Amino acid sequence: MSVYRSPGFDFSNSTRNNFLLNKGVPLPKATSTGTTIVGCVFKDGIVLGADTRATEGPIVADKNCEKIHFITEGIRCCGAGTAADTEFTTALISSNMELHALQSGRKPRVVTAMTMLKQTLFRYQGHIGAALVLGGVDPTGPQLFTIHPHGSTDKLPYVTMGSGSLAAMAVFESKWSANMERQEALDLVILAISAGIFNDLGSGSNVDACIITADGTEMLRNVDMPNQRVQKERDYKFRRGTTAWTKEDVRKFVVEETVTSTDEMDTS
Amino acid sequence: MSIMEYNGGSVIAMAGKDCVAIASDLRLGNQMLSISSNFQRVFPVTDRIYIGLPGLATDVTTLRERFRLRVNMYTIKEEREIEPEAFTHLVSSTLYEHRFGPYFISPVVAGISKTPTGGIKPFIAATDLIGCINFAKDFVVSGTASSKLFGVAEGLWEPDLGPEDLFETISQTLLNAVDRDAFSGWGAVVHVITKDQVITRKLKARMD
Amino acid sequence: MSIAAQTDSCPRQPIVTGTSVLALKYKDGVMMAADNLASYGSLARFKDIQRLHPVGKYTVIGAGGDMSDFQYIQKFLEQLIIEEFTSQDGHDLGPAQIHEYLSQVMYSRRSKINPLWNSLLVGGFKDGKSFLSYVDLLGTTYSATTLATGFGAYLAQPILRKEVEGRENELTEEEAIRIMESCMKVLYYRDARSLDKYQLAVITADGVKISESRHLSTTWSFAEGIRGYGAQTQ
Amino acid sequence: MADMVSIPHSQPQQHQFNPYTENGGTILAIAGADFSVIAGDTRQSEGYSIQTRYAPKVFRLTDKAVLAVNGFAADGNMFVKKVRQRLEWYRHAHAKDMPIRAIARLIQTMLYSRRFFPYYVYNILGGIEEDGTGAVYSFDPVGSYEREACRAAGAAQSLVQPFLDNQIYFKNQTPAPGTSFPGHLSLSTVLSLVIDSFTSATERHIEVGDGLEMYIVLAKNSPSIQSLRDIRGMSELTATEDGERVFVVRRDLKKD
Amino acid sequence: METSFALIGKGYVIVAADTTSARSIVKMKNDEDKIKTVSPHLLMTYSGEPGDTVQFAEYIERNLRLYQIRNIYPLRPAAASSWIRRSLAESLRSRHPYSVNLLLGGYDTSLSEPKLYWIDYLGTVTEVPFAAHGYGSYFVLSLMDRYHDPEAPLEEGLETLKKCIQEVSKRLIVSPERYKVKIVDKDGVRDIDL
Amino acid sequence: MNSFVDQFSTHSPTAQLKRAQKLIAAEEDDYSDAAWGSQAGFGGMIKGIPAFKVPAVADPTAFLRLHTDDHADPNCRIKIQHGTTTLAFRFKGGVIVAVDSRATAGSYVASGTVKKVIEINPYLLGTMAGGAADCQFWETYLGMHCRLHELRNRERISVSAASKYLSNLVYSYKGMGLSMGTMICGWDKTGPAVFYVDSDGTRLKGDLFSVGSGSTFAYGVLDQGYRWDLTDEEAQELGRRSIFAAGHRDAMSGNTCNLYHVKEEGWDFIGNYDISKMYYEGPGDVPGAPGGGYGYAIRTEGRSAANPPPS
Repeated sequence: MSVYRSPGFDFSNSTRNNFLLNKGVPLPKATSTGTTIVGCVFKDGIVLGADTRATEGPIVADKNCEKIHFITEGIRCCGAGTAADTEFTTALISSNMELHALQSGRKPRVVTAMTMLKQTLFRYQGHIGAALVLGGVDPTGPQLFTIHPHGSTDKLPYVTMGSGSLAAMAVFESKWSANMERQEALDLVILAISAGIFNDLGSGSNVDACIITADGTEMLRNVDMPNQRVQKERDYKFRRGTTAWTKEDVRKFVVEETVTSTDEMDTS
Repeated sequence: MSIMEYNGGSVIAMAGKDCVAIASDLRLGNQMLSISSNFQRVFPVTDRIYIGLPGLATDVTTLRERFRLRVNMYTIKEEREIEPEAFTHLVSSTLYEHRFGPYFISPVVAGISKTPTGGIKPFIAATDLIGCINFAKDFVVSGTASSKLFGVAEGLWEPDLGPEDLFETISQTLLNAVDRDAFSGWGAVVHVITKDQVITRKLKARMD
Repeated sequence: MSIAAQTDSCPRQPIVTGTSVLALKYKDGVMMAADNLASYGSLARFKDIQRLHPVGKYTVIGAGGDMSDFQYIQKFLEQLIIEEFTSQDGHDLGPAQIHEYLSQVMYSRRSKINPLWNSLLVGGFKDGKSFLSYVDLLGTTYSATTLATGFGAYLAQPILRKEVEGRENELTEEEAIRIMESCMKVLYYRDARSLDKYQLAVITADGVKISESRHLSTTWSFAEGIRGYGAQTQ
Repeated sequence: MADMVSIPHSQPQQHQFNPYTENGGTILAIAGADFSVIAGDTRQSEGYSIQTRYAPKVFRLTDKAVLAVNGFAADGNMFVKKVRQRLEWYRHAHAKDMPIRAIARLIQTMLYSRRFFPYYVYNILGGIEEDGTGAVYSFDPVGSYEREACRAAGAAQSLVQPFLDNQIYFKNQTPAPGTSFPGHLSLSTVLSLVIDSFTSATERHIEVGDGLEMYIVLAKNSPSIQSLRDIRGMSELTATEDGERVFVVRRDLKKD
Repeated sequence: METSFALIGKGYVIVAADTTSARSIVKMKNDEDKIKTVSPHLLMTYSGEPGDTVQFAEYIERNLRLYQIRNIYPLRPAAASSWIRRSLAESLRSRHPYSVNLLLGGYDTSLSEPKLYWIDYLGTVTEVPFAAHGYGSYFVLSLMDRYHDPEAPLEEGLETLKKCIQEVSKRLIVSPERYKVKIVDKDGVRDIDL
Repeated sequence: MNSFVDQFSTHSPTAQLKRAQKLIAAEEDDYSDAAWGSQAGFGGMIKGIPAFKVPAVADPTAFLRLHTDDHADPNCRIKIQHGTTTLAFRFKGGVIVAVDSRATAGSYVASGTVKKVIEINPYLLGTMAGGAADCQFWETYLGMHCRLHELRNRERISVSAASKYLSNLVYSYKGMGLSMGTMICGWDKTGPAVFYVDSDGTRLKGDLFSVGSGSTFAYGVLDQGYRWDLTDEEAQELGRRSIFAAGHRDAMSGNTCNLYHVKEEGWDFIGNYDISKMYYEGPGDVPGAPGGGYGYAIRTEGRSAANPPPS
């Protein structure tokens, strides 16, 4: 058996899980990114944006996760939906794109990534819960797409996805214009993501953005941080010996030559 | 009742200054009925990496065996010890492979990783049951008491705690969280991992 | 008594419905907006109904949801105002009183499992104070300086909050109109049950004014540049 | 996402009318030796939408009793209204405020009278007992209640309560040799614990945030008044003279 | 209803299982032996889905025997528990999983120590000083928390077992009337008449 | 539709109020009988059985189950507290009543300090299992009736009569969704008495009962140690030890044990014991306690089943 296993999904647990399901136990939920993700076209390229909150039901599982995924140098993809699915699907397409680029010897195109993604997602009939915003600049110019979990796609000059998509779309619909400057477009994306962060409970924390032009890609991690936690009122350090314990086992990696006495812990 | 609550159990990991700690309760239950008060769900992977596997108990054992196999294969093939980051991705891909028939486990990884300059860096991470990784700088939690652990840890955790202080903070967090969870408890164990030793302590926890 | 209230004890579904209502507080009072459409499922059934309704001298209510229930509400509020008038006791009903009354009615109807299928905004201006509050079919109430029902809660509220929060006392009527217009435009772009014909209500110290229907000018020019939904370029 | 926003328009398939909804938020109360702190956040939400950033969940009933309600907002507001009505009647009949012990029992019977159509409301009653001690009573939706020293309820109760167990009751802590934990915490400690509880809950629970309202009820001539002097954003709500005093402190919480 | 108990004592494990074989509302047989001796120092009670139980027990028995034939030495209890668990967990992922709950008692001749493992149909395994399966466990676990002693001589261990049987027959609605009792110690396996 | 006449003929304040009430449908019953505790100070005494508002749906029980029963649907919103171990037994020295103090809502331990013994009056105790509010409310209500019985008949109510009264009361709500399993314990002319009453309408006289999710564990210890001629100390220890056993093994029971002893002259509160403390150290210096922790690991510490051959 190899460390590197054969690719593809393993369905060996499915029979068992169905058996358990039939006993009336519901399947647990995976981490989802409630999420606001957006993309918009400007004069020289594409700006993508995302919030950084990952949720498990009403609980915030990760306050500063990354939702803008690498596809190729000039192509990035924002993911909403089931977090693991967005992570692995984009990683898979990223590596396929690299192979494709090596094979064809050309700069990869955004439509190629889009087609790979939609074919993958369509094959799984929506069971892979990834809602994506794909953007990038290739020899044909700036391209921006959305891909829905079932594999349908959209091509528009400004797009939003996720639970905060309506809030962000409201900003785009009222403020977007054709041929914006780089800074203008970045500000608009930050504004759109902020609308999601402050009006949609599934989105929150910081703003990530990514500007892609023909000259290069600039990843702006945490470009805006409007939700830093304030200083706590109290200090919560405990007195050493606060926790009572019954048994101790110390495993030292360095074998000591001389035995020195260490402070005895309070075992009460 | 969710399948994740069938056997109960919770794990938390916290980062400190040049150290990490990982702790779990010891209950093995059969829904309401408690069966064993010494069910380990935190295991050493290498000297400096520990993994906690809260969830369905049968999968705890199965996954522990699988991870041991895959880590051994890695070590043989690469002729070096696996680093926490790589191990976390190994965990993640193992779980995602079972995307459509998952193991009912959401693991927590804690370890000390080496930086390229030869320094060390505390590392903690958690994944959900299909392998979505959550890299955190402060703490990660998982299991039936996760919402309780989140609340207490968010209150008690402070940056740059030394090993002994980290032990107190993680122990207090775990104990108070599991006391509010019917499916976790029945004893607890804490591992504090530093550069050159691992301190393992069994806590005097509530037994009801 | 309306037939609906007497005979129908099991919950119905909304049939002819209105979509969002928007409202905000500004320097001089309260402004409210709603389009003129009543839909029958996905059919744009009536394109000239009025969803903003004045009650007494100081108040406007705006309704989304079932239009027949809304007309029933108009009717009993009318009754209420007449009774208040006939008693001539030196009091008259302000927006706060009307909102309270409405919320009691809505809550009691939900408690009878026979709700009035609406979400309502109550806005008004009386004794130098503006008032803006919400009530819906469950009896849930809340106030804020900007409110939006239906789809507006998702599409318009973010814009309203951004533009209005913290500036309630500086916004002029012109600015308020501009904000409302941009929100209505967004709604018309994205809410499939909306219309580009809407009315504005302004409630200030001068009383209630409900405008004639206004028309939104919209642009769709960007669509010309789009070809297909994927690889297609021509 | 798509199904969520289509709610206002869902037409023919509308099935059973559900008279309840959940409006998020969290409340908590802590009793001290001669004071009681009752706090709640001010966000009201439904699903993933914030309905308003300011909807109070904590209400002054009398100068010695404050009630916090959480759950379904319409039920909560109606319930508070009815409790206040009863207290008003009591005042007319007896020319004094109802003692908090009696209010607690009153709330039980009022909640239980809706045993078969419950108020979806979690109540916490805080205030000063007739003997001058701080008291907290907590209720389930159908009226079972008990007197406690501290209690959190609502969306983030499972996040906040174990933290309070640790910090208020000193659960699982061993005191330093030869010492013991204080029986009652000071008002300033309690207030900072309340603030930290809410900032922590805001970090990890999506339905908690926007604003924090803390009501403080002080026993007659309580020395704890000293620690209120330099509290930012404090105002007094006391209505009667020479008795218990009620204060409110407002703070901002994160709005995301 | 099916009930099985097991407890360890000074140098031995006592294993007991009811002897009823039921189908629908009928007791088909009341002297069925549901304890299988799977290797010289290893005993296993099985309960659960009729059919699965015996098939699985025999599968285990044959494989452990095969191991011993190949390697001369039998598997020690800890290793056997691990292998049995894996068999169960793997079968659970197959089309027809075995639905069997087990108590595995053995004497580790190398450590001179009795061992007891609680194993359920999901493949959960844990080492315990005493264990029970079936509804009876809800009555006897607390009883054994109270009375069990790991250093008890055999007579005392059997007394504790009798307490358990008596408690179950007192409180369980449809309680088994007879039990098969076996012990395993350094001398191997033997039957006990209560 | 002669609303015009309507308006002008009925503008008297009372008519208006009536109309408003019709519209708003004030829950009249809410402030009539149900307010038996205190008619908001207007001193109304009991007017028969309290009335409850029932939702206007075809099947109110299904409605209630849909919204409150977390056994049927763990996602239901209104969580009513559950889980318990209670026990009571009769012996020559009276009645021992022992309970745990945990309340759970789903997997969340909602409280660890619940008083599950309801002190109906100085001679009667009731225990609480099932819906906490149901037990608290009806047993308090029972207390009022017991007092009325005393006033009417100049003698204390018998345990049998009190339990019968409660049984009849809850039986009248059968099928509506009440959930209680209680033991009414006391001492009357017939001596110590224990009655089990539940919301199905069952009422049993007996010597020894345990109710709740942890009852089986309590029985396991209780049955083995129970005799009629226990001394007071032995009996108290048995009650305590049994609740410990249940609190230890059952996830839904635990925290502390409250122990009561009913004697001829009324009940005595014996004490409150932390179950975790009992595990490690025992109940402390109390009569009847063997000393040392109850916990299996504590009790058998250092003891091993291994029997290595003597070397």
